[in-house]
Amino acid sequence: MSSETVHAIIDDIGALLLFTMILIVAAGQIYRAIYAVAAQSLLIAIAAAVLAASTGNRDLWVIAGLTLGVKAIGLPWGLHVVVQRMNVRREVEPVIPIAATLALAVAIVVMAFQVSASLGPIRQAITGNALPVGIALTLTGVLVMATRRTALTQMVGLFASENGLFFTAMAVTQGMPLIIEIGVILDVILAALVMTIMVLRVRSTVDADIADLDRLRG
Amino acid sequence: MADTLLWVLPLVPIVTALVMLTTRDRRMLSAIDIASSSVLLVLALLLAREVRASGPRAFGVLRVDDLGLVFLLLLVVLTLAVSIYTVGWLRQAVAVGNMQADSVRFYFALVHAFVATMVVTVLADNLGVLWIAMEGTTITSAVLVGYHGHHHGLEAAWKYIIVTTIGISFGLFGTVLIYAAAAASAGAGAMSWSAIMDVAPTLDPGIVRIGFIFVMIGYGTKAGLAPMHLWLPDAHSQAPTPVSALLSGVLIKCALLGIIRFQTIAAAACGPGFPTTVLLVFGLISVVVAAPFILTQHDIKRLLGYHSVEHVGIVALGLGFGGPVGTYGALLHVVNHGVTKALAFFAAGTAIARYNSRDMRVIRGLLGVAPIGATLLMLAALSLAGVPPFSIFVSEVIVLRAGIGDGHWAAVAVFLVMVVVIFAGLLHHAGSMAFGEPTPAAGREREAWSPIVGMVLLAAIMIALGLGIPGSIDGLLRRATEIIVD
Amino acid sequence: MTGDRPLELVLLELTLLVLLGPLVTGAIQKMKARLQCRQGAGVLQPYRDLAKLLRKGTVQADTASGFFWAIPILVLASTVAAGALVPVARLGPPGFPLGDAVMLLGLLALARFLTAIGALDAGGAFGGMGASREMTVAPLVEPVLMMVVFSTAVAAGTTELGALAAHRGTSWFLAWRAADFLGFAAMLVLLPAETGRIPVDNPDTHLELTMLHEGMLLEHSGPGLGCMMLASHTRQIVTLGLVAALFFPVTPMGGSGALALLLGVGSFAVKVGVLVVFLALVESSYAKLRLFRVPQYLGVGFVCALVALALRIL
Amino acid sequence: MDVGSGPSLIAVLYGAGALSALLARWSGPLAIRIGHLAALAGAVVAASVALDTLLGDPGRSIIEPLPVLFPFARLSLSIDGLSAYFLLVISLVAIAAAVYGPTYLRVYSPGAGSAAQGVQTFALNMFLASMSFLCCAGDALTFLFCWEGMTLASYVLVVSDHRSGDNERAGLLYLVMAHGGTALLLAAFLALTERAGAFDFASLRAAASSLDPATRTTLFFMALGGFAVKAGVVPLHVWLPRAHPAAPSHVSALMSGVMLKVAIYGILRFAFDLLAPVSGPLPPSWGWVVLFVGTTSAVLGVLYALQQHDLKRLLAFHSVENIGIILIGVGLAMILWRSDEASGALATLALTAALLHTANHAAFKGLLFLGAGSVLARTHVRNMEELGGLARRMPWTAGLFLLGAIAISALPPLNGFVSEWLTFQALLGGATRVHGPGGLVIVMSAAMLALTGGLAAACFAKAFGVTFLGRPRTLHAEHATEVPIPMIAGMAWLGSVCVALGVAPGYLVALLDAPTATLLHGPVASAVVTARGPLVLSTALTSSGETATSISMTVIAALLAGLAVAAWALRRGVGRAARRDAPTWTCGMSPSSRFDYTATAFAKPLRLVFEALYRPRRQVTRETAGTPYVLRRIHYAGEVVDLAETQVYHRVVEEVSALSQRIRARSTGSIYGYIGFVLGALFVALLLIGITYR
Repeated sequence: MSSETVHAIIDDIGALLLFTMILIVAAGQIYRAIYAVAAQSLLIAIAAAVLAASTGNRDLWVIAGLTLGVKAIGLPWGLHVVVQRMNVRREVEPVIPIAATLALAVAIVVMAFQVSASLGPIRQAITGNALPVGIALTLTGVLVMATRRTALTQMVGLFASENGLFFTAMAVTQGMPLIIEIGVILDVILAALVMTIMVLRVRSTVDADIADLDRLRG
Repeated sequence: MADTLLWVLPLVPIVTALVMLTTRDRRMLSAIDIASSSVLLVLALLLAREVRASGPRAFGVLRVDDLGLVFLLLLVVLTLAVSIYTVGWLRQAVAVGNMQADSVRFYFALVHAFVATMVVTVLADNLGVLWIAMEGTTITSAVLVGYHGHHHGLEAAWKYIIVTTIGISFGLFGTVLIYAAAAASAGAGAMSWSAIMDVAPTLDPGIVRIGFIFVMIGYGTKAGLAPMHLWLPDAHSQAPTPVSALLSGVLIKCALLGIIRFQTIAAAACGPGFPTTVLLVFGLISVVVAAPFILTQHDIKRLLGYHSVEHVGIVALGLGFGGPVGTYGALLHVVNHGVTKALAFFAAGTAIARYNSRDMRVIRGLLGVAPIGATLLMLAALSLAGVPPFSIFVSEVIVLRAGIGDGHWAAVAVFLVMVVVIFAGLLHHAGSMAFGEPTPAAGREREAWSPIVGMVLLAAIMIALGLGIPGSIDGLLRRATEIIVD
Repeated sequence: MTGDRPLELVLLELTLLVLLGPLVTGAIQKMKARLQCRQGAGVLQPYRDLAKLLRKGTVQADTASGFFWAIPILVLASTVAAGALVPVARLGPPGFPLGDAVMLLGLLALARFLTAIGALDAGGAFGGMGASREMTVAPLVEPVLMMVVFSTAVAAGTTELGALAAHRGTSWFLAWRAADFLGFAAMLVLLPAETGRIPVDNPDTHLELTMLHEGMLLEHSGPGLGCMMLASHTRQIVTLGLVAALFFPVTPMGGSGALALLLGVGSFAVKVGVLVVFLALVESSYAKLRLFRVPQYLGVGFVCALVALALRIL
Repeated sequence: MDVGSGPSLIAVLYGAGALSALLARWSGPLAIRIGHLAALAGAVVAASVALDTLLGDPGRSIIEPLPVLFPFARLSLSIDGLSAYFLLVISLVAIAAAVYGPTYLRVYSPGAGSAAQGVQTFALNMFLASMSFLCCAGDALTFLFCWEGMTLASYVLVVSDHRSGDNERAGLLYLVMAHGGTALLLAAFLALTERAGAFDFASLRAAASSLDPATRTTLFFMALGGFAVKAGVVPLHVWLPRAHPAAPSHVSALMSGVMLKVAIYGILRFAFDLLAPVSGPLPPSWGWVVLFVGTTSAVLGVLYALQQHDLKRLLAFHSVENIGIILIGVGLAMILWRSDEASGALATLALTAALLHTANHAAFKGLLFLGAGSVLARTHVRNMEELGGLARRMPWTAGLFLLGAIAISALPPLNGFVSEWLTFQALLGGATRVHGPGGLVIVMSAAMLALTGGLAAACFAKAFGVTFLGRPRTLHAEHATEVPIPMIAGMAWLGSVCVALGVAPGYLVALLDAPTATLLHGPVASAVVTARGPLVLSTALTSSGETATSISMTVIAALLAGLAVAAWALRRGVGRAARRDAPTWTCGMSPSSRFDYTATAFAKPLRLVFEALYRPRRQVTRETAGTPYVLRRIHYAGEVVDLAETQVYHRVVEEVSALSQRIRARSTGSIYGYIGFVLGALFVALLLIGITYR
C-alpha cells in the first residue's frame, strides 16, 4: 500500500472518529454512549492495522490486537455489566444542556484546525488532519467528562479522550515504542479500576452519588 | 558504583513497602519506616557525591543529573522528616480513632509506594517513564488522600483522581507530540530526554509549541498552577498530615521538574522567549488567584494548600523571568518552599490534633498551651510570608532581582502587591491562632517528642538556608541552572 | 543711636523695665478710668499692691505639690530674662551674643507654660479652666507673632531685636511701605491678646467665666502672688518694648554718655506711652469676645502678617 | 581602641546579651539582668566607636567585610560620618533603656514568668543590634536584613504580653505596614543593584550617577515611601500610636526615640548619598514633597496628640509631630542644596537643625516614655483621667517628666528650643533665598512650626498637669510610690543629656561636622553654626554669608539662674510672715478630686477650635430622678476621629475583605467546575497559540 492511500485511509478514519465523538456528546442514553466508544475503539484498531500493514512494524499489530481486545470489547462489556447489575439510572443527566455541549464541541474542533493550520503548510502535509482530529477528540472527551453528572458517563468521556490520544500517537508518529503503549493502556485500566472502587465506596459509606459531592468549597 | 545506585534507589522504597505489609505491630512498622528513609537519604547523598565527582550518569531508562539531584535531595530529606513525624502522629491518630489499627500497615506500604514513584519521576530520563511514574504517584496518593474514609476525604480523593488523570492525559498528549517531532530526526532513542536535548534545535517549532502547551497544562494541573489548581486545597486539606506534607512539599515539585524538562526542550526548539512567557503568565495567575482565598480562609490546612498554589506561582515566575538569576532563584525557592511548607503542615497537624478542629477561629492561645509547637508554627508562618532571617525571603529577592533585571515591571509590581497582601492574611491567621487566651477546647497534655524532633529538623534547615547558602548547595544549584539556561 | 550695648547697659535696661512695669499698668488703669468718667486709682497703685503683697503671709492649697511653691520664682525669672532682650536706652545688638526675638517669645511662652502648670497644681476647677483657656489662645497667638517678627526680620536680614530696632530706627516714619503697615496692624490686633486685655481677656474681673490670665493666679497668695503680679506687669512692658523696637522709627541720634542714655529712655517712654493710649482706648471701647470668637479675631491678625511677609518675599 | 574591632565587639556584646536572656527560663531574673547589662555594654562600645569616627577627620569611613554568607552578594559594614552620628543617637537612648529595663520589668509585672521576660530581653538585644548594624550597613543586603530584623524584633516586643487582644492586632498592623514599606524599599534597592551588578553602596552610587532624572525620581519616591511608613509620616502613621504603647515602656522609648530616626537615616542616605546627582541640585520635587509631608505630619501629629488621654498614645503621636519637624529641616536642606552658589551655608544650617533635632528628640522622647513607664509601673494605669496627684508621691519622676515636657515644647533653656530655633533660622533664610511662591510655602511651614510648638506646650501642660498635679482621682494614684533607683537613674541620664544639649549645644554641633561633610560636601556644620565659639549659636542669613543672628544659650541659662535667685529672695517676702495650708477655694464647697479639671475638659476648647479636623463625636446621657430638672448622673462619652485612619485604612480593609468574600462565595465545590477550568485553560492557551503564530 502506497503512503498516499494510507494517508487517505487515516484521514477518512479521522473523519469517522469525529463523527463518533459527536455521537458520544449527543448521546442521551448511556448505552448509546457505550456503543459509540466501542465503535471508536474499533476504528482505531483498524487504523492501527492499516498502519501496521503499511509500515510493516510488528509492534503495531500487537497494539491493534490489544486495542480491539481491551478497548473495543473488554471495557464496553464491563461498563454494560455495571450498568445492568448496579441499576444505574439509564439516562444521562447533563450539567449544562446538550445543545450547549454540542456548540462547545464545534468550537473545540474549529480551534483544533486553527491550531494545526499554524504549523505551516509543509508540516500539515505530513500529518494530514491526524493532529487536529487527535486534539479535537481529546478535548471533547474531557468536555463530556465535564458536562455529565454520573460517574459512568465520566468514565466514558475518559475512554474517548484516551482514544483520541491513542489515535494521534499512532497517526503522527507511525507507532510509539511498545512499552509506552502498553504502559498507557495499563494506566487507563488501572484508572478505571480505582474510579469504580471509589464510586462503590462512596455509595456504600455515604450513599450519595458522585454528583452531589461538592461539600468542600472556597 | 553510580549505576548500581541508580537502580537501587527506587528499589529501596518498593522493598520496604512489601516488607511493611508483613507485620502488624505499630512500633516495628515505625522502626522500618525510619530505617528505610535514612537508608534512602544515605544512598542519595552517595549518589550526589558520585555525580559531583563524575557528572551525570545514566542506566537504562533512569538518568541522574544535577537538576534531578536537587529534587531528589529535597525528596529524601522530607521523607526522613515525615517518617520521624509519623511516629508521634500515628500514636495520636490511632488513639483518637482517625486510623484503624489494622489498616496502619497498608498506610505505610502506600506511603512508601508513593515515595518510590516519586523517586522514579525524579530520576526518569525517558519521557514515557516519567509520565507513567507521574500516573503512579496520582494513584497511590489518591488512595492516601481518601484514607481517613469520611465523606470529605472521599470527595477530595475523587476530585483529585479525576482532575489529575485528565491533566496527566494532556501531559501524555504533549509528550507524544514532542516525541513525534523528535522521532523524525532522533530515530529510536527519541523518548530519552538527553537524546532529544542533543537534537532539540533541529525540531519543528510548531509541533513543539503545541506539545509544550499540552505539557504545561498537564503537568501544571499536577503542580497546582492556577487556574488548574482547584483540586489542590481539597486534596491537601483532607489528606493525613504526613501525606499532605509530602504532597505539598515534594509531589508539586516533581510536577514542576516535568515542566522544567520540557521547558529546556521547548527553549532549544522555538527560542527561550516562548516557554518563559507561558510560565510567566501561569505564575502571575497563580500568585493573584491565591490571595482572596487566603484572606478569608477558616480551615488551616486549606489555607496552607492555597499558599502552596501561591508559592508554585512564584517558582513559575522565577522560571518565567528566566536567565541564570531567575532560574537559580526558582530552584532555590523549590527547596526552600518544600522544607518550609512541610514544617507548616506538621505544626498545623499538631495544632489540629490538640484542638481536634480544623477551624482557625477555634484554635486560639496556642502559645499558652503548646509553647514549642506555637513558636514553630509562628516561625513557619513568618518564613512562608517571606520575612528575612528565613530562607524564602532570599529566594524571593533573587526572583525579584531577575524580574527587575529583565524589566518586567508590571509582573514585579503585581508580585510585590500580592506578596504583601498574602503576608497580611497569613500573619493575621497565625497571630490569631498563637496569641490570645486559650479556648476551653484546647487539650492541655504535654507535647509529644517525635513531632517536635521532625519539626525542629526542618526548622533548622530553614533557618540555616535563610542565613547563608552553603557552598555545596550553591554549586549544585549553579550547575542545575546551567542545564536549564546554558 | 546704634552701637553695641555692653553688659552693664543691658542690666540697667533690665532693672528699668522691671521698675517701669507697674507704672505702665497704673497709667492704663488711670486712663481707662478717665475715659469712663471716673476717678480711678492712683497711677502708683500697682506699686502699693506689690508692697502690701510682699509683706502678707501665704495661704497655700493643701494638695499643691513642691512645684507650686517654685512656680512664681521661675515665672518671674523667665519674664525678666525676656526683658533683657529688649533694647531700651540704646538700639543695636548687645556687645556679647545674648538672644533674639524668637528667644524672647520662647521665654514668654515658658512663663505662660509654668503659670498653667501652677494653676493645675492647686487642683481647683478655676485654675484648670484658666489654664485650659490660656493654653487655647496661646498656640493661636504664637504663629502670628512669629510671622510679624519674620516680616521685619526678612528686611533687616537678622532676627536679633536690637539690630531690628537699629535697622528700623534709621528710616523715618514716611519710609514705611505697605508691608510695615500690615505688620503693624497685625501687631495691634495681637497686643490685647498677648497682654491679656479686653477683646481677648478681662484683667479687672474675678468672674471665672471671663478671666484667662487672672484665673491662673487665684491660688497664689502673699509674696508668691506679688511675684506673679510683677511678672505680668513686666510681661506687659516687654511686649510693648517689642512692638516699639519692631515698628517705631522715632529715635533721636546722639553719641554715648549720660545725656544720650536719658534721651534714649525718654524716646522709649514716649513710644510706650503711645501704645498705652492705644490699649486704654481699645479696652474702654470694645466688649470682651466670646472665647470661641477669639480664633476668628486672631485670624485677621494672621492674614495681615502673612500678607506683610508675602509682600516682603515676592 | 582601634575602630576596626569596634563593630565585631558590638556584635559579640549584643549577641551575648541575647543568648544569656534565653537562659532566663531556668536561671530567672539573673539572666535578665545580665542580658540588659550586656546591652548596656554594647551601647557604650557603640557610642565610643561612633565618637571615635565623628571626631576623626570627617571624610574617613571604615569598610569592614563580613563573612561570605551568600554567593551572589558581598556583605560588608561601612561606618562613615552619617552612620556614626546615628549610631551615637541609638546608643544614647540604649544606655538609658538598658539601665531602666530590668527593674521596670520586675516592678511592672512581678508575676510574669521569667521565660516571657527572657524573650523580651532577647528581642531587645536583637533590636539594638539590628538597629546599630543597619546604620553601619555597607551594602543593600545587610541593610535589608537589619531592616527586617529590626521590624521582627520590635514585633516580638510589641506582642510580648500577648494576653490582651489589641496588642496582637497592633502588632499585626505594624508588621503588615512595615512589610509593605520593605517591599517598596526592596524594589528600589533591587532596581539599583540590577544596574550596578553588585550590592555594595559604592557600586550603587556609581550606577545611580548614570540614571536619567525620571527613574532617579521614581526610585527616590519608592524609597521615600518605604522609609515614610517606618518613620510614621502622617498618612502612614496609623500603626505608630497602636504599636509603641503596646511595647514595654523602655522599648517604646527605644522605638519612638530611635527606631523612627533610623528611617530618617535611610531617607538621608538615599537622598544625599545614593541617588544624588554627581553635580547640580537635587530634583526640586524631592525637597518640596518632603517639606510638605513634614509640615502636615508636624501639625496633624500634635493635633491628634492633644486629644489623647492614654499617656503612651499621646507620646506616640508626639513622635509623629517631631518626625515632621525633622523632615521640615531635611526637606529644606534638599531644596537649598546647591540651588545657587551662596546657599551652601544655608543647606548646612538646615541639615544641622534636622540632625540636632534627631538627637534632641531621641533624648527627651526617651525621657518622657521612661517617665510614663514609671507611672505605669506603679499605677498600672495609662489613662490620665484615672491618675493625678502623683507629684507629691513620685517627686523624682514628676520632676524629670516636667523637664522632658519643657524640652519637647521647645521652651528656651532646654534642647528642644535649640533645634527649633535653628529650624526657624533656616526657614527664614530659605524664604529669603527662594523667591516666588516657594518662599511663601516655606513661610507657611514656619508658621505651622510655631503653631506646633504652641500646641505641644498646651498638650504637655495638660499631660503633666492632669497626671502629676492636683488630687489623685483613683486608688491606683493614691497608693503610688516612687520608683526604685535604677529607673530614676535611666531617666536622670536622659534628663542630663537634655540639659547639656540645651545649655551648651555648641559641642554637639562639633560632632555634626562629619555627617554634614559626607552628605553635603559643602561648608561644615561647625563652620556655619558655631562660627563664634562653642557657646554661641549663629546663623548666616545675609547673602554676604557672615553670621547675622547669634544667640548664646549658655548666657541665657546663666541669666535665668541669676534672676531665679533674685526672685527667690523676693519670694521669701520681707518679714517672716506665717504660712498655712488651706483647702483650695471651690466657692465654699469641700473640694474633692471630682473638682479637678480632667484631660477631656482641658483639651475641649482646642477640640472646638479645630473641629473641622477632629470631627468630634460625643454622646451625652442624662440620668434623671423623676423630673427632668433633677439630674442624678450625666454620662459623657466623646471620641475624636483620626482622619487618615478612618477615611483611608478602614475603607481599604473593608473593600479587600468584601471582595475576597465575594470571590470565595462564588467558587463552587463541584468537580465540573474543576474540570471546566482545566479544559478552559487549555482551550484558551491553544487558541492564543493559533492566533499569535499564524
